[in-house]
Amino acid sequence: MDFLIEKATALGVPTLLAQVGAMLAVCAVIILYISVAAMFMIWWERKISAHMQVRLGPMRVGGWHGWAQSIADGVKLLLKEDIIPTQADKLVFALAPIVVFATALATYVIVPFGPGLMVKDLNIGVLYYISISSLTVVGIIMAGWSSNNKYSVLGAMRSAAQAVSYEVPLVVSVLGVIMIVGSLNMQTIVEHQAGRWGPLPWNWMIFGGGLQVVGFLCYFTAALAECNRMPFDIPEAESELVAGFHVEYSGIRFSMFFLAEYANMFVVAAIAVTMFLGGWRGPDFVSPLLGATLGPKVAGVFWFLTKSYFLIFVMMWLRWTLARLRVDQLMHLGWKVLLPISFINLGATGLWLVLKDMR
Amino acid sequence: MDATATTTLPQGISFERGETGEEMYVNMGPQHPSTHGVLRLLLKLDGELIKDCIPYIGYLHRCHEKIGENRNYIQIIPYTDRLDYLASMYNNWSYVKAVEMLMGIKPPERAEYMRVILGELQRIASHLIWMGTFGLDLGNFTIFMYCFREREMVLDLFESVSGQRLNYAFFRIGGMPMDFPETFYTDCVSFLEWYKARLPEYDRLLTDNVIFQKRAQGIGSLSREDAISYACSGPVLRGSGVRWDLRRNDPYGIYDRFEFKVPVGERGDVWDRYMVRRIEMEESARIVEQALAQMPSGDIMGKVPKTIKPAPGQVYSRVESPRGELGHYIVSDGTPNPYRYRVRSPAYVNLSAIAAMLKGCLLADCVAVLGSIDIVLGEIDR
Amino acid sequence: MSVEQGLFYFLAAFSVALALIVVLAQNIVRAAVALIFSFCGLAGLYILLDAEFLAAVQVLIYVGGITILLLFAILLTSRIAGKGVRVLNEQKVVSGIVAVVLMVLLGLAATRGFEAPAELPKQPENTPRIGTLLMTTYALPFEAVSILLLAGMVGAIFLARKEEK
Amino acid sequence: MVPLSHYLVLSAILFGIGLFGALSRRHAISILMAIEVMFNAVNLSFIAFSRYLPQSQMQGHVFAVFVIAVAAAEAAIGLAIVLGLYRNFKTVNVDEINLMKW
Repeated sequence: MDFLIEKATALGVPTLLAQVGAMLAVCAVIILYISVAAMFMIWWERKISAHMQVRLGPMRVGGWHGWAQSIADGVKLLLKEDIIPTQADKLVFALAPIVVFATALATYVIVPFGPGLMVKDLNIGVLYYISISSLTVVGIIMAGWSSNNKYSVLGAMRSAAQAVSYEVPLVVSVLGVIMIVGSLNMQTIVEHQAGRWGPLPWNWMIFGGGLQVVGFLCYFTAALAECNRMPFDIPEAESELVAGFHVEYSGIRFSMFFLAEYANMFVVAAIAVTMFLGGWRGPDFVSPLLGATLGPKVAGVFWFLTKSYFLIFVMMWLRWTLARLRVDQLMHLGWKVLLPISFINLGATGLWLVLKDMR
Repeated sequence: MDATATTTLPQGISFERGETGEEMYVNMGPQHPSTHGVLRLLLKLDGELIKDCIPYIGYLHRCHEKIGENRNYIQIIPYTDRLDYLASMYNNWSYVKAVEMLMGIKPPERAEYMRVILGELQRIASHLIWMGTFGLDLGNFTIFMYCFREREMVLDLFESVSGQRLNYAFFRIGGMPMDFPETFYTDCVSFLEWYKARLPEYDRLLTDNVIFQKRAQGIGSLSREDAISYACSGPVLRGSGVRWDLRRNDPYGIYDRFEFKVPVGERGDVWDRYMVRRIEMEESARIVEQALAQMPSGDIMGKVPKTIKPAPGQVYSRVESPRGELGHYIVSDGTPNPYRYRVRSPAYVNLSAIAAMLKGCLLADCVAVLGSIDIVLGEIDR
Repeated sequence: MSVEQGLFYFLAAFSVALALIVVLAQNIVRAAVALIFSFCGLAGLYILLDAEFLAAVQVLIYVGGITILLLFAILLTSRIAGKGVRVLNEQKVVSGIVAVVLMVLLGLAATRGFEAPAELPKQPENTPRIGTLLMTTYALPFEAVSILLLAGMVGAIFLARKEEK
Repeated sequence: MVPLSHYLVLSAILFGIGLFGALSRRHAISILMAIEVMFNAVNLSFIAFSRYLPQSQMQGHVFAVFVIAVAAAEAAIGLAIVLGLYRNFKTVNVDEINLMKW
């Protein structure tokens, strides 16, 4: 974004206008990316689940393997009547999907798509993500309560309990990486994972960079719970609570919840890639073709997206393989398994750092 | 805006009011993805903990028994299909057997073998649906599609025999209307081979999954004594540790000629009921194989009078359906219509034990317990 | 008026308006939702004050933690006040006068009492500085707060637990 | 540049609002929420002072961190007390809860 502002001011645009313009442009790009990527992910998930379940999935809309199915669904959802239950608290009901979607949007600010390619390189990058992602649950509770439906309220309460308990292991498991790098800045974390580790060409955090395998697994599990994915999708467990907090939503408001869910999935995967899997690092094979300015950026985006979408594929894989946990088992896993493990990981990392300094 | 206000209870029904005032009343159903039809459970919840549960039935009531009293004996057969629509063969069988007992007709041996083969295939199909939907209730969607794939094959076999895929109306009083088609034997054998190879696959996906085990073990327990006093039958009773299978304990037809295990559970929880059905799925395949091997040639229809008019009397016939003891009780007054016609449906009796199973469970367990009873509303509401 | 000033007045008005909703709303859930957005507005003000670490902590603890807890308690103890229920008690006139007087006094003190520096002093980077301060100058209060939190946790569990029957 | 006094006036306004709410709301959880507003008002002035006074070197931030930690503890215990009240009195309106001992 700073880059855009500089360019604009260099062309003689007033600073205020340049700032506002750059903000709007970046927002538009991100919203466009979220919508397109989420639609693609929905289609992808449907195809993956279908092929895992000896089905074919959508095959008709758009010709090749039903690629336009999600677009058709999206158009349908946009055109559907927006039903607000008479007994609902209309203001809160209308605000809730906006809150959920806006927080999903806001987390994209610190996603480092490539070298220098991020909306704003915040000093408190990781902390920013953690705090913003905790806002999602507010929207969920608003939705659940304002629908005035008992299933929604139950879903919202489950969601609140889940988010509060899984935020703790999520933060603690990330702390190991932050201690090693000594910074909360996303680009610094990626920079720290440069180089090689022994015979392996990667110095990623889960390899030589810090041996954060345990931290990675803890983070991934907690992150699955944070974005309500199977096996932790109890806030919207369809066989228990019908659809949980968004039972009463329809049309565009429902689609906002839906898009936000997939947008969150991508952010969670992107953060995991940045923190543990070397971010946008990978063999730069396009520089000879595109030149030294554009080449690394394209390669970075390519590797970043590849890694992120691989993690998303794993999330989908888990969803279609595992059964759902029960509420008490979820709490048990969060507080009595994940939290101790991530604390041990944190302690071990600290010890390792101290010993390394002494040597 | 009071989201947790108490539901107004129907007249004459009352929960004992709790002292804490924190309870919440939730209607689960009649439109709910996990009640397997139009069952309505009124749950009293404390947070997620189930304090009490009243099942409400009757949303699918069709006056089956009253209709039966106004039809003649042959006309009732197609109606019985609609009782337990996931195991129609057994409804036919139980009803036809009742009339045969009433009239003293003995169907020919080949017809008996056909009935066993079709019945056990039907048990496989019914348990497959149950396994799929049970997995779905606990959040595993994939097993559902896998089970439906195999069930489709069973339905293909049934279609080749009877021309129907769901409501067969294929049994006749005194025998069977037509023989198996030529292709049936090879198709059936190849299906059984395919099917037996799939069972370990289900185990890997469901039985061996730790999350699934944790969800199923130790919840919804029904003690041996309770199971007997609630008159439960079928896998629910066997899951509670009672070795009671009508095929073994009251061998009707030719069931004394086959070798099969009757699995029983120990603790009577959801897991035990799951394992009982899971093993029955193998045993049924064994029975079909034995029956195919032993199958004699000969008539398929016994000597039956032109008009079916049993002498005055009453009879109760029972078979072991996938859900338990399916019984038909018929009182004849010598006319072509039964004087009284009543169905003892196993799912209805088993469902009555749900409140005992659910005490102290969480809301999520409610779904698992309900799934483990394996209800079919067509049979419960009749 | 610069962007910063515009943002300040906007966020200030936003926070105050939502804080008013918090204390005056008929419906307590709406009050809690207003509180959430009021906290977010304050977090924006913190960012204007170059306190981005605290802004993130504000959102994390207040919005993600405390208000979720509040909402949870509201949902647990509902019989939420419907329309026409008195939300204020009979002290409202007195307490209103007290609050306004205090507001005026504090405001006078704020406008008269402090000389605004001509330009902003340079500030060290947020996170490391806070960390250093917590571990050096303020180590004892830090430990005291952690013990307080532990005691609070134990106390809350003890109070909220149902007595075994 | 926004002058320091503006932040302080804003803080005073928020504190007054919170005080009014804490004194005059009937619902126990509302009172807790009003107290949270007061906490935030104080935090705002801490941070504003810390930003504008050259000798501070971000010490105000540390105080704000402590305030937030204490507020978290206060909220947890306060809500536990509210739950206890609700369980025993079936109401959370503080002016109806006027018995010293139940």
